[in-house]
Amino acid sequence: MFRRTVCFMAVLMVFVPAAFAQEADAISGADTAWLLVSTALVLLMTPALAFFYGGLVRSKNALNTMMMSFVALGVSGALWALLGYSLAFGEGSAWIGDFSMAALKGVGLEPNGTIPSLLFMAFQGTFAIITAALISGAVVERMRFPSYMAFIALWGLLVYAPVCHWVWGGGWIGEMGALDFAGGAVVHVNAGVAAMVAALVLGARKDYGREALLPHNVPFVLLGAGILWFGWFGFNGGSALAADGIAALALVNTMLAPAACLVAWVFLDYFVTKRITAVGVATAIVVGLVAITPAAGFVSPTGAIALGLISAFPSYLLIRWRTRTKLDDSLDVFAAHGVGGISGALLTGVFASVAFGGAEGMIDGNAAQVGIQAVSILAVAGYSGIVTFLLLKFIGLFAPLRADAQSEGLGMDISAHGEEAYATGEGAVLLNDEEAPEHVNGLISVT
Amino acid sequence: MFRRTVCFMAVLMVFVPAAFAQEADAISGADTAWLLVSTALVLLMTPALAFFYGGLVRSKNALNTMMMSFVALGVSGALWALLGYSLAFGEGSAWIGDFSMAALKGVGLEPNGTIPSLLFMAFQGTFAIITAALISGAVVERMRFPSYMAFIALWGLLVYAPVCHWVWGGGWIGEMGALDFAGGAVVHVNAGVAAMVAALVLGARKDYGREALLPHNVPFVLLGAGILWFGWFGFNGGSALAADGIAALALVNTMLAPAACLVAWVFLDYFVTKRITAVGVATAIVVGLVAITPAAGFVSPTGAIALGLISAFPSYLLIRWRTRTKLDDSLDVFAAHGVGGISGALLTGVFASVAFGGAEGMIDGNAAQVGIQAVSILAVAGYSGIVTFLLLKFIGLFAPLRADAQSEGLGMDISAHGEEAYATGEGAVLLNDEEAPEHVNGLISVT
Amino acid sequence: MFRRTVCFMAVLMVFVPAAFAQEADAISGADTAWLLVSTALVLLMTPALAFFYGGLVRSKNALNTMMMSFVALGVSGALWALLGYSLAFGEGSAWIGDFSMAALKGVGLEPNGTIPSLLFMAFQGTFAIITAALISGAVVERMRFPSYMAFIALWGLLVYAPVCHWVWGGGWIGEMGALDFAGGAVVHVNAGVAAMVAALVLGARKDYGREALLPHNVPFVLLGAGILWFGWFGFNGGSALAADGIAALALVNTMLAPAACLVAWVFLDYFVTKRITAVGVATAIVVGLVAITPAAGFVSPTGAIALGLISAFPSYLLIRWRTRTKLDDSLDVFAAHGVGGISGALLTGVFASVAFGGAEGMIDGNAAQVGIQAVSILAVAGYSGIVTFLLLKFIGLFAPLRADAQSEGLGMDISAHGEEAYATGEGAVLLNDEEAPEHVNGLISVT
Amino acid sequence: MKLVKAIIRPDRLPEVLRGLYAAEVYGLTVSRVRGHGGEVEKVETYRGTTVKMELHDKIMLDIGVSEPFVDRTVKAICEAAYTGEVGDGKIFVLPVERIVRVRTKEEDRAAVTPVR
Amino acid sequence: MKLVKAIIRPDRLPEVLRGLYAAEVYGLTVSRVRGHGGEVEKVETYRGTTVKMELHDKIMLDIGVSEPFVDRTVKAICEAAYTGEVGDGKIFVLPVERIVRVRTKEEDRAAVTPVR
Amino acid sequence: MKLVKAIIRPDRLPEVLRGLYAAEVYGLTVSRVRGHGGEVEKVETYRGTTVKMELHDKIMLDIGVSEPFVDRTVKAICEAAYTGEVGDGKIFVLPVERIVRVRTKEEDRAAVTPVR
Ligand SMILES: Nc1ncnc2c1ncn2[C@@H]1O[C@H](COP(=O)(O)OP(=O)(O)O)[C@@H](O)[C@H]1O
Ligand SMILES: Nc1ncnc2c1ncn2[C@@H]1O[C@H](COP(=O)(O)OP(=O)(O)O)[C@@H](O)[C@H]1O
Ligand SMILES: Nc1ncnc2c1ncn2[C@@H]1O[C@H](COP(=O)(O)OP(=O)(O)O)[C@@H](O)[C@H]1O
Repeated sequence: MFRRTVCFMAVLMVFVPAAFAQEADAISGADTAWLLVSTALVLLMTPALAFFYGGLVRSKNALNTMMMSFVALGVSGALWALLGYSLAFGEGSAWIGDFSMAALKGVGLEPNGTIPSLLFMAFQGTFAIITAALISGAVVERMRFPSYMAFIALWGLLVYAPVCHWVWGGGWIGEMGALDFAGGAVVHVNAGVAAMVAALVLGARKDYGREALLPHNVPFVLLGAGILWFGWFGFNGGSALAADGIAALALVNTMLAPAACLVAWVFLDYFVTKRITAVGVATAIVVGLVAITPAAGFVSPTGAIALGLISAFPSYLLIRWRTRTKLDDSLDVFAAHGVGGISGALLTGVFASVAFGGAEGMIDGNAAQVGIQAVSILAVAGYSGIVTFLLLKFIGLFAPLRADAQSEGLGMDISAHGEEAYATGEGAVLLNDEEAPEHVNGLISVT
Repeated sequence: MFRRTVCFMAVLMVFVPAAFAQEADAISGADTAWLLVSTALVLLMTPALAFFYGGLVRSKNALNTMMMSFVALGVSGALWALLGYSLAFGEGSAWIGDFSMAALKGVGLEPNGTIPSLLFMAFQGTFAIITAALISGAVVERMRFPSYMAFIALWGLLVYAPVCHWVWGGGWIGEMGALDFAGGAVVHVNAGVAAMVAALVLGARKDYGREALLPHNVPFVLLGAGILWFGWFGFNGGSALAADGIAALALVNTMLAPAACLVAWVFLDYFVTKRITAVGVATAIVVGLVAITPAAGFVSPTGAIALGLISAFPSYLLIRWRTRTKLDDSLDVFAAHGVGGISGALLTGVFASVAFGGAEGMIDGNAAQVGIQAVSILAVAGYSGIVTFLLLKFIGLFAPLRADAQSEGLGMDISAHGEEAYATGEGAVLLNDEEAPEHVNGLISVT
Repeated sequence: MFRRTVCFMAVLMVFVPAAFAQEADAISGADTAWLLVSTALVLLMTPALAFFYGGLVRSKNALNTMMMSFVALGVSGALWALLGYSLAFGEGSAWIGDFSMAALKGVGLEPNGTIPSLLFMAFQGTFAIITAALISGAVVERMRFPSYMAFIALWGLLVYAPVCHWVWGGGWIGEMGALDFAGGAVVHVNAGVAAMVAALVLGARKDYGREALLPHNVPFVLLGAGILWFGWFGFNGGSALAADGIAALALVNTMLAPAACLVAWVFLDYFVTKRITAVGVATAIVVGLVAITPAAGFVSPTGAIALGLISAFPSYLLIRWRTRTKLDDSLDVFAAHGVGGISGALLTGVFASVAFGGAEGMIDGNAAQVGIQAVSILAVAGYSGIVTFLLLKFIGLFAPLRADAQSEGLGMDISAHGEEAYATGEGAVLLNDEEAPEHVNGLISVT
Repeated sequence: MKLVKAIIRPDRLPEVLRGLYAAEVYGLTVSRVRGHGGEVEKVETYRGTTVKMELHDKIMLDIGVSEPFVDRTVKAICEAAYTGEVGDGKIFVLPVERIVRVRTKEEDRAAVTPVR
Repeated sequence: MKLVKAIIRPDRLPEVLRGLYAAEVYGLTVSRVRGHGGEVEKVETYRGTTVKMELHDKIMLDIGVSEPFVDRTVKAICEAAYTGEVGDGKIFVLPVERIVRVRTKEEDRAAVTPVR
Repeated sequence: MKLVKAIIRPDRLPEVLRGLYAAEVYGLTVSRVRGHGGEVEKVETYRGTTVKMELHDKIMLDIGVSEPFVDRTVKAICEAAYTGEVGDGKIFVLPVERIVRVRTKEEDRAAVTPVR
């Protein structure tokens, strides 16, 4: 049923002791242990993203930005279980799954490969959550929170689930032979393109290009990057769906590619601006992680190092160029995830190696693989871009997408959440119940 | 010997490959791997709690609040190994263990179930630590630190260990058939009630109800909540004591229940205050986690979603109501953990399902289970409340429980720890050794 | 080939079920799962260290300090794969490995013990990274960043790799029978001595001893300590290279020793200064972790508690004394890691117990083991000290090691990285491209 | 026109604000400052380093008032900020030559008369 | 010699700085303050607790100028800080008896004439 | 009665405090401000965005003194805050009409005479 699972099964045979391999469709304790951990690790990536993004905005929007990630843990997580999983991994057609597993019908403790089906569902759910949260980086400091919630809820079902089905759920991109180990196209190209479209539809922040909009807490950015890296070991390593050689390969590559990307970025930074920046290093880690994602279980470690080095360039240059344009993709989601994902997916076609669990890539003599990769990127980018656009326009029919200028000026934390990230309590007066409501409803308009 | 272990053993048989099951009393590598990870995860929850709590207080008490968690890692951790474990899991009677394993006598690398005994001891120790630390949320910003240390040291031995024995160590609550997968009663009802009692004994902060006491760092609250969620996968998933289907079920439920609780809370927040708050979302995550704790390995994932949704209501309403009372349970430990634990324990009796590893619950036709759950809650709440009260009064005989008003006004960080959380160094003058002592002993009274 | 692996293999036999043990040179899923996790955990320690160190400096140097850790993730990580691993674990001689595995030649998915070779390489790589990063604590707030990068790059190859070979790679210290479970000598004595030498070569900060240089963010210090502890479970537990009883023992000891050290430190702090400090508790955790590192899989849990208690004293006293000297080992790397490592390594010789996987120690009647431990400490300290000194002098020939006084006064964040950790954006004016370069190159000198 | 500049304890701010509103003084500006006076010094210790904190957190109020309001402003602050312990703070009354309200360009007395 | 003390909205600071430079006022000092005036109050909620924020973030400028510069300084601020909504802020002009430039010990007018 | 308002470099604060105590000036209030003058501008880069920082961290001292103390206060600051580089800061001496000590209601000279 799941191409992905079956394909790894085959690989598995080579390295595991006989005692395990004999019962291919029984639950393996070791594989289950690793997938339990991996699921936890990927879930942690969304709070980590909250800090990566939250540190990059102004302090008056810190909570709003973090909340965009945290709320995805609830909204996207619950909807995945209720509907998304079935749409992505239900039998269905080449284009989309079906409703056969809606509300987790029939998804229990029976094995799916060598792990319980429920665990596979949860692991995939953590991917759905973070993909939605990634988009928020393009719309921070200005999008109305209720509209954002509606957007990610629908986006998870209408964009993420089908794309996931195409690549991993038995759909046409997987069938075509595209290689996407842990979500270069499904997660990163998908989110990156959606982010760019969302930034275009929302328009730039009112101060963009006029004032300097600086990161209010760079240590939070580093914290986010550090924990993202940690979680990404589950993201890529867990995508082997087993505690085997391929998982080890994926994990090692997930360590080496960002290391190489970091080194390349440091040199780029130094030669271009004469400074090695902390925000740059944090960005480099993420770009390296994004780029290795589609390739993690398919390329050699030296391939991963090369891939990490190379992928620094397009993203670095795009970020520099983008800030000089009118496109307010505020936290450069497209440059980091979209372009990082594209670099990674194409380079997977170049470096994939049969000896390391992949198919034949260009270096192994199969140039066609790069073409297949390109088709998968274009398909995902096209679909994601168009449906994201329509979805935002649709939501805009019912409620404004953007906060009004006054709320934006005051900061989204106070205007949308009624909170300050760092309150001192000076001049704060307790209200009793009679006083509170009129103020809440009257004086301050609710975003 | 351990009811808990044996009970899971039985479940285990169903799903694991034969090669494992044959040697039920041998160490399983996979189970050991998962419990190693789980122990690390649960230990991490205490620093996470430090941030969850530390962000919620005023900056002049940030370190003191964090230290209340950190010091439990030392005090409660060491005492658990020396005494607590034996009192909780020693053969003993229906009421308490014994001293047979004091100072870890006879606890070695031999199997306890399928993992080494020592590992089981450490895993349980991490629960003892965080349960003690949870209580601190009720007494922050005013309790003297040495008295607090004495309190948690004794509380771990006199309250936690016996209650743990009753439920998991072969004691009467476990025998009675109460379901408590990972500590709804043992950990959360227990800590929640102790917290309420401690708040009553200590009395309210001097500014409570008069001034607005605002969270000084909401991002820290979110960080704490995010890492708590991550660690809770070990808390609940590890409580299966194996890397099997039940662990997977527990982990999946630990992902879905808080997600559902978060969604319910967001709607409640929006309808009641017209704002979706970040502190609210962080609280919702914790409440959802608390509520699923007793149920994690006993209910279906859809049951977990329902349980998460329902449990948002009592805690939400209680928090709103509590802030209008004179009861200064400062960080709402009772509302979040006490009430969350009660909701969860009762709903475990409702949703427990034989098909998912539990006993029969109300929905399966066994309404009596809810009664059993209620008895377990009442017993734990009563015992915890009474002994906590006596213990605090007892400690109060030897040393004051509360800091004096001046120390409280100055902030506990400077008065109790001689440190500021965020020092700028302005106006700080280095003292040499001759100058220092007289100041330290003379000018500032030591809390 | 690898003494370490083989030695643990033997131990392994005792506790694991037959099904595993039969095929000693096949990959074990369980062991692989645990090592995957451990590698991730140890990698996370370097960002954790960034926060531990970053919180201890003044805010104008926060990013620079954090970057010293983060950049090691790239530089030391990549070089380990390209060269360091081969120098440390290549066959070579008793003194150093060789180039046989340079650029990971021949390091693939074949088993090394019971895990894939590549995974062993990566696990060891995370040790190389953090050892280099540890040194930075001695040179913060003043070292030029490019010189620092050159230093850790070369140090990893010229100091870390040989020392690692001596102890774990088949070299003379291992052959001699010195016990170093997870790096008391290799990591901590090594880094601690290098740090002291680096502090001496660099000289004190210009304000040292004249102004109070206070930690700008103690919560970050606690965050770092908490996550370090979490990661250290992988550091020590993973060093068993299997998910077995020894791993469990190592993990349990890694929980108990810091707990005991924390308790001892709290009492010391209280009796000496009448305050229990948060920075003290964070330091105690690290010292306890360092001290148990060489002993983790060799001593009983009660031995670990004793070891943790004892090791608090020398480090505590040295820290107090050091601050009264002219030696500006700014974050007390030598006192915490050097002395903690020495205490731990010697006490390993005292408490090592055959019953718990170690060799015979002094208490078991083999006093000679303490002598062997002392030799290993002296050898590592001597080599590390001398080569670190030469290396810094060598780098100093090409570029200054220290920032000029103006850059140091302004803070390294702005002068070396062109960033502020906590920017408000007030008075920040956007520059367009024509304006930027001349300023960048002209007005502000690049550190 | 006068500028009343008062330095008070942070924890008296709520009372002082209430006192000022009661005295019909509604316009004011507050900043966080640190002061040195006759207060007992705080001692802090960070690893072996012991430091004496010579500066204490205070709040500074800047209040522009017209002559008739000076006395009651000073009185309101004095009463509300009082604890009797050393460190209660100081009030300075400075002459002002001109006050302008940015929004309306009104000057002097009109500029500090609240619009409600 | 005068000291122009202006309280403005934080988001007008870039414009005000530009306006002052245009008026050839180059020396100034800025601090973050919080003000109370006729502004609409903000309401925040933290768990069940609802609070009214009576203080709003503002920026205070302290600018020492010689007499001929007073009017254009006030004018520059008034124009650049203006939004027309309540809360735009106030400007106070205080007499100064003496100004000293620390680096050169120059006094008064010379002390506030920029060296470039 | 005068108010001496001094703007200095943050890293000179310890010396300035020492200098003031030596001059028997014990009461003072300190705030963190940011200033613009003739200083070299700092350039920062965050991802592609390059910004010029026009404001530099400074410390502002507010010191109320009686007439006889004015000169030595100014002198003490001038000496202790001096580095000779552009950016050392300015000192303003403002007239004060009245000083009140909150704790005792003492006025003027008595209000700024330290109690020890
Ligand atoms: N001469 C002064 N100039 C400016 N501020 C002062 C002066 N004296 C005291 N202060 C401020 O007032 C605060 C309290 O003053 P202090 O002399 O300690 O108390 P008291 O007024 O009760 O005797 C100080 O912390 C400082 O901020
Ligand atoms: N009398 C005053 N003294 C000092 N500051 C004042 C005074 N009145 C107003 N302010 C400051 O000016 C800000 C705006 O004043 P406000 O009266 O609200 O607006 P407007 O000047 O537009 O009527 C306040 O937030 C406060 O910081
Ligand atoms: N006219 C002024 N009014 C208020 N503050 C000023 C004025 N001129 C300078 N300052 C403050 O003094 C600091 C140093 O002044 P600057 O002119 O750069 O140096 P210098 O006095 O050495 O020539 C500035 O950063 C600013 O804070």
